[in-house]
Amino acid sequence: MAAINVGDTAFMLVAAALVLFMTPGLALFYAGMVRSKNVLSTTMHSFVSMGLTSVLWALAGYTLAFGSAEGPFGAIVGGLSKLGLSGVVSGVSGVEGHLIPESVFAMYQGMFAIITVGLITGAIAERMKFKSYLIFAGAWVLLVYSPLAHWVWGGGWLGLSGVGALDFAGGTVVHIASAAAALAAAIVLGKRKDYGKPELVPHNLPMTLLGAGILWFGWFGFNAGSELAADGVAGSAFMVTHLAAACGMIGWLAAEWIGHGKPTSLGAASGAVAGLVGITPAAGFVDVLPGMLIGLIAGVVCYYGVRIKTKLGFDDALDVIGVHGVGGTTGALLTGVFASTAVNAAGADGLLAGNPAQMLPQIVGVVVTLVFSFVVSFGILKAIDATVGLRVDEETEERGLDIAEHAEAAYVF
Amino acid sequence: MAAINVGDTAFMLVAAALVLFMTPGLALFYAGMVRSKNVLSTTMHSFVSMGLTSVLWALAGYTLAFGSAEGPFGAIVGGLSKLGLSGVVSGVSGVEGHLIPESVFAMYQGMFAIITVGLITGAIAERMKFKSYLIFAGAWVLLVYSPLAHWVWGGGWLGLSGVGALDFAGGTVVHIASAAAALAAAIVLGKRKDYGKPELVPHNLPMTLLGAGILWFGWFGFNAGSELAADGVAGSAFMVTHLAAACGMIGWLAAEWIGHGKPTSLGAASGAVAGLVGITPAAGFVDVLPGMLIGLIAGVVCYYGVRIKTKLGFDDALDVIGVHGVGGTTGALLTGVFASTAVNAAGADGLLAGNPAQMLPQIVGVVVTLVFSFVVSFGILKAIDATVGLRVDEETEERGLDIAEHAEAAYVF
Amino acid sequence: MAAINVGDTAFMLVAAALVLFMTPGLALFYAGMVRSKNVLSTTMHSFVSMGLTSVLWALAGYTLAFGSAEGPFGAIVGGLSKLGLSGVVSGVSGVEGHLIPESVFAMYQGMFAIITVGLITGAIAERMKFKSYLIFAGAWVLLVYSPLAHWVWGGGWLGLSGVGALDFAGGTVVHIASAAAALAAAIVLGKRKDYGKPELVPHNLPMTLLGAGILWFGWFGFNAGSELAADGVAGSAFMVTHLAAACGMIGWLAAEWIGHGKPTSLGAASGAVAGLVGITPAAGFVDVLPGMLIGLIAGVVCYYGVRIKTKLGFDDALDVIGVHGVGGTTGALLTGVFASTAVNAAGADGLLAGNPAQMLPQIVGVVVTLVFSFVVSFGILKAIDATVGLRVDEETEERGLDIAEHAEAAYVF
Amino acid sequence: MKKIEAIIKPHKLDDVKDALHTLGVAGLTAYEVKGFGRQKGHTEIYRGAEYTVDFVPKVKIEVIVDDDLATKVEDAIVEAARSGKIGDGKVFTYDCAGAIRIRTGERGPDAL
Amino acid sequence: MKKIEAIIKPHKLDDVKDALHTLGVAGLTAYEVKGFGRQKGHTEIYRGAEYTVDFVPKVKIEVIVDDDLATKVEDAIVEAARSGKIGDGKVFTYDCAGAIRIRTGERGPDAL
Amino acid sequence: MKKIEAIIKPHKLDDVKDALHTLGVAGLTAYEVKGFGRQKGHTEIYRGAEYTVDFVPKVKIEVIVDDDLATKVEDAIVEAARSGKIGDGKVFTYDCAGAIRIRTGERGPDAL
Ligand SMILES: Nc1ncnc2c1ncn2[C@@H]1O[C@H](COP(=O)(O)OP(=O)(O)O)[C@@H](O)[C@H]1O
Ligand SMILES: Nc1ncnc2c1ncn2[C@@H]1O[C@H](COP(=O)(O)OP(=O)(O)O)[C@@H](O)[C@H]1O
Ligand SMILES: Nc1ncnc2c1ncn2[C@@H]1O[C@H](COP(=O)(O)OP(=O)(O)O)[C@@H](O)[C@H]1O
Repeated sequence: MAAINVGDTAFMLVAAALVLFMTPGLALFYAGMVRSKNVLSTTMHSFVSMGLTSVLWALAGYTLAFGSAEGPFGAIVGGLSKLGLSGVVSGVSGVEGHLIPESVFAMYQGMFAIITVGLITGAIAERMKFKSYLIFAGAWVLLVYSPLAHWVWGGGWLGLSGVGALDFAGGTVVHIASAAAALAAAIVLGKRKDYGKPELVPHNLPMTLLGAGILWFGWFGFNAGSELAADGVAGSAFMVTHLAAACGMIGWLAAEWIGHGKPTSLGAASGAVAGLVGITPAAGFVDVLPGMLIGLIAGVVCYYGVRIKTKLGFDDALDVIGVHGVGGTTGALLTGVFASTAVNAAGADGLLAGNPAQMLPQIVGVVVTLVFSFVVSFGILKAIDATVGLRVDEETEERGLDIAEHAEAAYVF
Repeated sequence: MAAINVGDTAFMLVAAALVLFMTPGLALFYAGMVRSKNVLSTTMHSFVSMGLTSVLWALAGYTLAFGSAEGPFGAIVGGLSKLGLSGVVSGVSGVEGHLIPESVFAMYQGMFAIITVGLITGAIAERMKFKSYLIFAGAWVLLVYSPLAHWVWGGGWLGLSGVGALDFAGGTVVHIASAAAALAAAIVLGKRKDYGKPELVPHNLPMTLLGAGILWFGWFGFNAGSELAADGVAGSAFMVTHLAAACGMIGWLAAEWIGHGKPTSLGAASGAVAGLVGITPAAGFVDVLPGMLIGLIAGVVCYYGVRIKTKLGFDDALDVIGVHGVGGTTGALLTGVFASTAVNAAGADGLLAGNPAQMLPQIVGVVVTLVFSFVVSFGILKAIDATVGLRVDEETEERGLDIAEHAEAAYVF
Repeated sequence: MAAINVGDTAFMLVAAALVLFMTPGLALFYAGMVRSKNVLSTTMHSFVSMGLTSVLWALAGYTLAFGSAEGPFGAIVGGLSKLGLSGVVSGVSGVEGHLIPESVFAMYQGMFAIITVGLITGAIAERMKFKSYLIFAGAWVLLVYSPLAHWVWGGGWLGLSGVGALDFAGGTVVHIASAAAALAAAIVLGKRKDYGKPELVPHNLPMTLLGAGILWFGWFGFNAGSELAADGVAGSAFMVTHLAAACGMIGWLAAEWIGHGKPTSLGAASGAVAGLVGITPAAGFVDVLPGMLIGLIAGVVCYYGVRIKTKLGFDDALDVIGVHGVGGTTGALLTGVFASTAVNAAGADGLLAGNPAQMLPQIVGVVVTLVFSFVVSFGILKAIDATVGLRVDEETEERGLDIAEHAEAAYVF
Repeated sequence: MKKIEAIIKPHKLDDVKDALHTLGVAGLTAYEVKGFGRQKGHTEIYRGAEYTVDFVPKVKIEVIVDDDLATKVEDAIVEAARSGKIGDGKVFTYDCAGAIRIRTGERGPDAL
Repeated sequence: MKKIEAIIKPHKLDDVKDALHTLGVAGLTAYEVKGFGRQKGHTEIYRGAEYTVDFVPKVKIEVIVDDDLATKVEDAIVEAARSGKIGDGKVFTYDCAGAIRIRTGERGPDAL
Repeated sequence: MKKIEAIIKPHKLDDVKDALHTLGVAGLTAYEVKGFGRQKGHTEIYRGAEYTVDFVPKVKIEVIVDDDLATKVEDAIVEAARSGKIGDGKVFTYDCAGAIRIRTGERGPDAL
């Protein structure tokens, strides 16, 4: 094995663990917002992704995303030489001087796939059949996530070696892709029976807040770790990540205070997540004040973003589109505005650094991701609907999915 | 102080913190499964181990386990020169080039002792006197855990420098040892009054799921950290740990779905833990596909393992034997099957790599650990029962141990 | 950028993340102790500090604390050249050979500011207006925390380059300062309407215990990270931190068992936190046994410390003074007793190492911090009270602050 | 006066409340209960052990009204709570001998 | 019809339910309550402060039956719920003036 | 015997319990309910959506006493639970036809 960098490896091992930890955090974040009869169902959506997505990632996803980009289809999908993570145990990844074991890289990237699937599930809460969800999740990892990751990070046509879209840690691949799938799911599934009724309030906000805290914590692994080294860019990604989360919280709370007269704790948590989503594509490319601005804007814009669903009339139960779609798009575009090679020589300059041309690949990145993920997700969902069926029956929805789908009750106080 | 490796030290500091974090995770995992009147009692079992075990470890456990293996009793127990962690503050541990401060090593190992004691407590839930538990836990750390750790990792007779049993991160020392103690405790304590009644269902499964999430997260410190360096073996241990957890979840869920027609969230959590237990002894020694297989097998086998108690008629309340005993044994044996020096030159080849002889030390490791821990635990428990008494009175059991033993109520909504 | 140390950077990135994670932990720790109608209000106190304090820290706090100590006011407050974290993205911090990116240092220190503000809020629970809290928190960060951090760690007059007070990780700056502010707040706010009534019992102790677990975990980042390098001193700080927490738990439980006949889980958690508080100033300066002794003493002393409020008749709702004030003072003084240059050459010898003179700067550190924080806090609070008002009206207090101030209910089971 | 108690499906509470409000009923009291009856419960599974849970979550509402309003209240509840499926619940009526409004001390129907 | 209310120890609920079921009672309603009576409460300790909690957790069950079944139901509850220790609870009986099954609109004993 | 039910503000429970205890009442049963009445509820906000919650948390207590104690009990509750503000609650009285102490089988007023 070529000489790995011990410090970078130490960092990336921990970063991978942190990103894994985000998924239980997400499970809490989401589960606190549903009714107590659907807590376990919602939790399972994220949890089971830690099982299913991981296995599929090891078997095929990794090689589709990060297999060789050479060859005729190399711009579209990775070569198959790493099926079953073949050879990964003794490989290395990264650039000379910052090599890390490929096992660490493969797992680090796998954690992204896990949580991206988890994010989608905010849209399907309280009404989707578990079996159908499993089929959808599995297909989505292989048909949407893995190719997209290849396009942007795996040497494919959309990223720096192609069209040139900047996406440091997954504004497109993770957030926009999951939101587009969420939109497809909300449309195909239809509204919950009780949509719009007052009983649809969060059942356990402390759970949601704890989830948000874990997400924030883990996001350091997500964004700073995306540098794949413990260097100055990782430090600057860490810094703007934290500050964007803070500004996102402040932005949402301010908008809410003005709009409704009260600042809510769910608003604080949602705003922080919005800020984190917004900064994700920009993390290693922007300086402090632009980073804070991105967070602030994301916080405010997502506050309005969550109302889209009411306008458009689909039931995106836990606001995947309003937060991850709107926030991810905002962040991807603002990356094109604020990116600076003074912060990261390996990146590119953006609009304000005198390179308006960077806006184009950013827009392409957003649109391509949106369309690709939406269309394929829609197709998968329609196919499942026509065969296994997507939605639980009325009685199950009324009684709650925990008991009907999992034969368990969340709480017995 | 000899030159320490900064990167390895960075990693091991964090790994030690992660392993400590597993114990609150375990507390949640267990406490969610008991009735709401015994939540604090169950939580305290794990929590107080962070206090008691740590102190005993510092005073004597560490030197018994990792003190000098020279001298007439060196194969049996460590020398006493490090009583009270004497000299540890300026010592170093590890191999040349990968030295870390001995303080970090001593604490890292201490975190293992803490959680091993915590694991046992799944068997004593809802009926053991707190005072008697403290006496048992203290005695067990010094009389069972510390010698065992010495045998396997401290240069004693059972590990690589002796019989040659492979145990990367504690399949025997941690999981089998705790399960054997749990068996002794379940037998000596007897069944809960309400054993078999429907009211014995988990009171808070989201709590259990969060606990499982924390355990998974911390287990990266446990298994990858057992390499004591941020190198390729740590990376490969990380990889198979994660994938075995994923496969364990899938295995249990599949078995459950087939057996009962429903996949449960407790099954997902239990399967993940089973996979983690199974991979623990094998983590740094096996490649990806064997690692996944070990996880899958552990998940399925433990699903059946938890039924042993019903068959044999003892009340292992939270399934320490079914998960840690069965899973740990499965893992220890499969390590002998799948180990490969291609993955880790410092290990050994197993059955499939052409070395069937490795099965012998593996079996010896399992049997010795089981017998040793069971016999000594049984003796300690009987001695306590005959003096202080082990079990709370009937009224306490009915009213709940939280109020009777700790004068507190878990919830006041 | 000068050559940073990759291993140290890896460690400090993670340490910063760990300290951030302490704040959601603190939110749980506190929120579990209030009544269910004030859970979100209490959680928000800590959460919003992650937003507000972070922003203020970036804009001005960092430069006030860690800006240049040169110039006429350099001993009092940092220079303003780093307003808005100007230049931090490409700066480095630390000593030659252990340089880390300044972005990491600035964020690491910012996490301390966040949690220090959070700590204060234990005293204001269940009765303070949210808006007034925000004003107070903002003013406090800039007028109290930042200067204090400058005095002790930023090259100001109180720390090693001045009077010579030893404070490894914030016994004065964090714990005593927050407790003094808490005292001011408890006095100015007055007692809760229901003070002394039996209904004032914790509503969710498992939440508090989880919070304590997260705090313990994060405290490794707090104390070991304060070395700013992954070296032997970090290792020794880690070791005594862990053991002091353990001994603090044992100390409190023992005192409680003797005093009330029952060891409680809240006592275990409180004792662990007391031990952690006590060891904070001493962490990198003392050997194992003194570290354990400090933890033990802190546990016992704080057990009695929480009764002060009943004696003196102010309503320090969640015992900031009893735990952080008493524990922080105990630790700061015992640092003067036990510090040893054999453990840390960059520190100083204490009383037992033959340098009784070290007691003086320690006492000065405690008294100065107490008086400074109390007086300024008192002034800020009185000013707010006279203008915006500090306290919610009676009906809000009765109905609960969650609904009245945040328009949310914590739980809907 | 009459006391009318109804055991209904939880998600019908708002409809029933609104129906009674329209009828001019000034107040009511509600709480969660567990019902056992014709409507079947469900099976729960925990680590391979199956438990039958016979009780179904219901909401009970209580409203005290003047005698002449009683029948109207009964009918309004029945109408608002009916889904036509098993487990819709019951309405029970009792005599109420006295009522006091704590705030004012008013007694009898005036207290309602 | 008669309404029979029983306040019992929580872990007796299943036994009582089974006893009534055997007796042919078609339905009942149960909920958790806090009881104050001869059975002593307990002391709780939070950071050195002691609180006396007088209330003990109990379960209350309600069953409406035809007049002629009433005594049998009372006896069955008493038998199933008795442990012989303080705090076993009480059974209270009331007249019930009317019953309606929401699903069908049936009235009187037929609604039970 | 009479059954007296009172719906009160939650934080008045201890005062009411003490008042009844002083009066010589041996036991009572309490539970949490949601009240709808003159006292207004509140608005909740979740991600920009506003919900009106009409129900207010209340505690209901039930005490069965001998006829001659009934008026005293009513008065004691009214006095202990009154704050003079809207939402103080109500006291309702009903006839109770029978009582049994489960532990001993005693019947009637002796069972109380
Ligand atoms: N005799 C009874 N006494 C008290 N409660 C009853 C009685 N019968 C039914 N209930 C309550 O009414 C609910 C609905 O009754 P059920 O028999 O399931 O359906 P339906 O009302 O359609 O006949 C039950 O869950 C229970 O709470
Ligand atoms: N007069 C009463 N009115 C209403 N509930 C009562 C009354 N007396 C007792 N109870 C209820 O019965 C329960 C048991 O009563 P208790 O006096 O403790 O024991 P026992 O039933 O053995 O006399 C109490 O906790 C309370 O819930
Ligand atoms: N007619 C009624 N039937 C049953 N419960 C009632 C009735 N009227 C009021 N209540 C209960 O009494 C509580 C207080 O009543 P409310 O009208 O708010 O104030 P007040 O008692 O001051 O008139 C309500 O929340 C409700 O629980």
